[in-house]
Amino acid sequence: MDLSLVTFAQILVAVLAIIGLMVANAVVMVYVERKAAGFIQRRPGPYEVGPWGTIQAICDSMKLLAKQIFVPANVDWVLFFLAPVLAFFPVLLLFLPIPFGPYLTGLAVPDGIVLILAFAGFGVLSNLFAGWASNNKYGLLGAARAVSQSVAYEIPLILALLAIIFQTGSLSLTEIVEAQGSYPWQWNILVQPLAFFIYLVSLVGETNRAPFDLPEAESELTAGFHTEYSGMGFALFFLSEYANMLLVSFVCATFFLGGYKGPFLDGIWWTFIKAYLIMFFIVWIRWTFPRVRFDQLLNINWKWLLPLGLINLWITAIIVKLLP
Amino acid sequence: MIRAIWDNLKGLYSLLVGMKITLIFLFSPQKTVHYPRKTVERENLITYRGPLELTRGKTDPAVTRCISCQMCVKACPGHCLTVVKNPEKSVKAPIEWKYDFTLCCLCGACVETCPTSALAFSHRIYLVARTREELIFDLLADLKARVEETPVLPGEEGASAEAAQG
Amino acid sequence: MTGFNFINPFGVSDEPGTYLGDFYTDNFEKKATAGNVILNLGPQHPSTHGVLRVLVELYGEYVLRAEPVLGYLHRMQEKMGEVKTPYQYLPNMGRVDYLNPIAWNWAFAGAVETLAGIEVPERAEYLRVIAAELNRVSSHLLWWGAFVMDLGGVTPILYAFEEREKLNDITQIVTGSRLTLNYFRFGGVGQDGDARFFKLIEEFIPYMRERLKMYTGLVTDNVIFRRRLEGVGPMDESLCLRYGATGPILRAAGVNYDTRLAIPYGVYDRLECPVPTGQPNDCFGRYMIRLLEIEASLTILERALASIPEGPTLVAKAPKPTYKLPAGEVYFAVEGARGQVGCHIVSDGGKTPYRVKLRAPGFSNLSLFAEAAQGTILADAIAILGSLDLVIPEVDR
Amino acid sequence: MSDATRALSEGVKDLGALAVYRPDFGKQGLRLSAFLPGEALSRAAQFLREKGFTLLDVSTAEFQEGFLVTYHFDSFAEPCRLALRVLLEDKAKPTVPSVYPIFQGAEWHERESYDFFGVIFEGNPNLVPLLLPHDLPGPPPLRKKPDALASFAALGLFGEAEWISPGWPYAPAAAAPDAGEGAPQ
Repeated sequence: MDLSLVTFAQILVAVLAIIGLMVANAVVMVYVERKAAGFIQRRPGPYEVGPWGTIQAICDSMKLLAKQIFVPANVDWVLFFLAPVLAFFPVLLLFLPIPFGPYLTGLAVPDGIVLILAFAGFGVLSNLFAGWASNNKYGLLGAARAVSQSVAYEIPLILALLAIIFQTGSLSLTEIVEAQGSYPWQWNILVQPLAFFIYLVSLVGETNRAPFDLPEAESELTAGFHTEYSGMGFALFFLSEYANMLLVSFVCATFFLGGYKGPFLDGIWWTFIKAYLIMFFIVWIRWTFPRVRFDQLLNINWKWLLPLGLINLWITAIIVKLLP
Repeated sequence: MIRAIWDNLKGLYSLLVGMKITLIFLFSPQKTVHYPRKTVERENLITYRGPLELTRGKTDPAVTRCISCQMCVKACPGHCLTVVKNPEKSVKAPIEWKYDFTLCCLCGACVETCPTSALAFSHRIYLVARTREELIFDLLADLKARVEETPVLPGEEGASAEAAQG
Repeated sequence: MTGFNFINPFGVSDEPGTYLGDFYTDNFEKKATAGNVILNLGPQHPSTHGVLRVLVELYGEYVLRAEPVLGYLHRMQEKMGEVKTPYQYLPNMGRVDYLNPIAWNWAFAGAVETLAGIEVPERAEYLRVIAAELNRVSSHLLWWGAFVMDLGGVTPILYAFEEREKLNDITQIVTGSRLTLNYFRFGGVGQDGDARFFKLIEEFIPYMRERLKMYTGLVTDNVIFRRRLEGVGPMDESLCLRYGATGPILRAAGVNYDTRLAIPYGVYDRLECPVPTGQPNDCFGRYMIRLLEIEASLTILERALASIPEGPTLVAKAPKPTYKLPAGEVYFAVEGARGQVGCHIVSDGGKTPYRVKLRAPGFSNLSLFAEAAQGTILADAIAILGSLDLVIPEVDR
Repeated sequence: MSDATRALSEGVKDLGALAVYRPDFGKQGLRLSAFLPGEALSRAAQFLREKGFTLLDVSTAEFQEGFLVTYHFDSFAEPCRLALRVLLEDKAKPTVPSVYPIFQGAEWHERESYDFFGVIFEGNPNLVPLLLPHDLPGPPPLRKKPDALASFAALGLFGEAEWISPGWPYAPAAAAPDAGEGAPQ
């Protein structure tokens, strides 16, 4: 691929659109999450600011912007300020190869999933920096947990995706979508239910959401790696958390749920509907389950998901070889 | 091994049960009372015992039944009451009745010891104050104001009919 | 002009090593092994329920040593007992443990009645039992929600509050308040229940049983929840004996001891209260004991409602606010939601008691935490702390 | 008095009790109470520990005679609440051996008494303030002014004495004529 001016302009437009998407997603998801939590707990959730509390999230983000950035004593300044930025910006790149609709891709690279998986590693780096730099023991414990958790959960995640890649024979997300049909029985979820399950569990682990929110386990570590962040630093972590959720949901929709393909009319709406259903699932289980313990978290991964993923991959490989 | 797998499958099922419960609650009506728009129903409200008030006099509702005997002042554990006797010995009614709600623990010792039942709990559940001074009530003035507002009580029960209006 | 400082480019941060620990941290650090992390859980920590502070020495995530530091909510209730007449001191009892005020009401009122020889009318005794059991349910419900929240499940506490709201409505009818209930008087209770009071209780009992089934589905059977608790923090009988732990902790340890039955007070001996035991002695056992106790309380409520007699609710010559205790000494204990609530009064016959000693069950229960938490993971230590059902105002008094 | 209580009372007597009281349970909530010399406390605690008793609390009070430290015990197997009392006559430096080695739960109760009364428990591993600030000025807060002090012997607070050792000067006014002077001067 030659990086011509057109491609460059395309990337620029895509990045700007993705920033818009990320911010809009965070605002919407904060509202949806708080409303869903409210309804599950039989209370109204945000209610007073705007009609049905719709501009609550915007007001919250204004508040976060206006807040003083508090820096504790003896922090490592460079890393302390680098961490939220590092949490936020790599996620931008990750959206580039996602096929939102037919022909609607930020950067249609042939091996898009490799790009996503490679840059996803930056997330854990930011957690590590944040916890390490903020001169806080809770932060340090949170960072230690974040690293071992992210490293662990990336593996079954990749194994689950590899099964689909084996089956499709391509690393390009667009081709993976094109390989699936428009109707639910033509999607990969039916062909690879086990891979879907593994992916679903490890996406919760990878995005540090409850019940796997160990790095920020509030009843143990107050807020974990971002204990000392306030104002904009906290907002960036928040933004990147929701962006990460959106990203893994998009990847899930692309790989298992047929991406932009759907009944009646293919298009961008199907991607978003599917992604947001998965987002809702993540929100839903967050408000239902207690948190797992750290050793259990790793046990689930190393003792169950990893062998299952390997077996699944092995069977897929054999079947792909036998039935071309 | 088989057993562990079976246990985990059962565990996964238990997770689904929990998710079903929260899903049902997601679509069931809320329990919250939106305070400024809705308030708690009256029969629940009148059992609440808020700050003290003087009951209405038997003959003239605006004159308190209090005979300045200081029983309540002695009984109060928080020292929140001040009753000043009338300097004229012939008049029993007090000239000042101060009640410091910031010190009150709502124990009811004063209400129970009052020989003339001149004291009662109000039901002002939505009481709001911005300063401490606003919580020091002059109960004689309060009684006068209430009597002026509703000279005759609608119900049979004395003070409890004047449920919380703020 | 020195070179550019990469670590601190703006030169704002403090000198390293200027932070000095406070008295307790220094004390704790003296015994610590070099290289281990000393973590201050609390006094402002989401899972220390108020203002408990626990110093822990961590090796990785393993708790090597833990030491609770108390006193952040200390109000010198015992001194207040010495400067107020018993009548004036009684409202304080609701403030000692705001989640289970009725038990404390009963402990103090019972102590005074025992010392002064005041007889309590029959109907008042039944009303006391009803109030105490309602309050026990309410206390256990809040514990249930808070405990699940300690383990990371945020939703159940709000379901528990629905039930608590109903219970508050019921107790408000007779006590007038919703939190720091002051229901008991020496020689009876403050107010008789009206028809609505009994009707609401009768409606509440089947409703609560339905909800307990929902609790089972949502939390008790949840695999994450169970695996967080099973086998965590075992406390056997010997540990309870050495630390004087009572209540659900003791019953989970397999000891069938309940003050309501062992040293009966009120009319408990007539109601044949069921005492749930026979659970494992770990965190899950303590959790189950408390849920079963809610059910047992509902049964007691049913029996009390069925057999409550008519009659006065306050003894005819009830003590006045200036009532003087006769000289003597008394120890009276009742079974609160957290264990044995005791009240030791020494009176010299003066206006105010000579000495009031309050035996808080949470105080003894918390003292075993240091031993129980040794060698556990931090998350387990939090679970153990939650399973002790602490109310810090009661521990600190 | 039941057999079990009698056996306990004998046992406590053998351990070197100064006086054994027989309280009225309906009025005092105790089955048995005994005064012990400080050095016999650990032995008595060990004795009760072996009988399956647990320490409920340590309640201190200041009297004219000195600091009275009361240990309340109860047995879970066979409810029998009893009190062991140690009188600390040295008001300047009230010292009593700790029962921490036998009942670890005593650590906090003893620290509480140390906070409120300044009673020193020898052998407590961590005798630092528990509920009060460590730098609280002034005397311990529950100590009384000298004119407010009462005498437990004159008031006869603890009921009838069942047995009193000959040297024990604080017998209740009514009972035990053989115990020398009835009340202190």
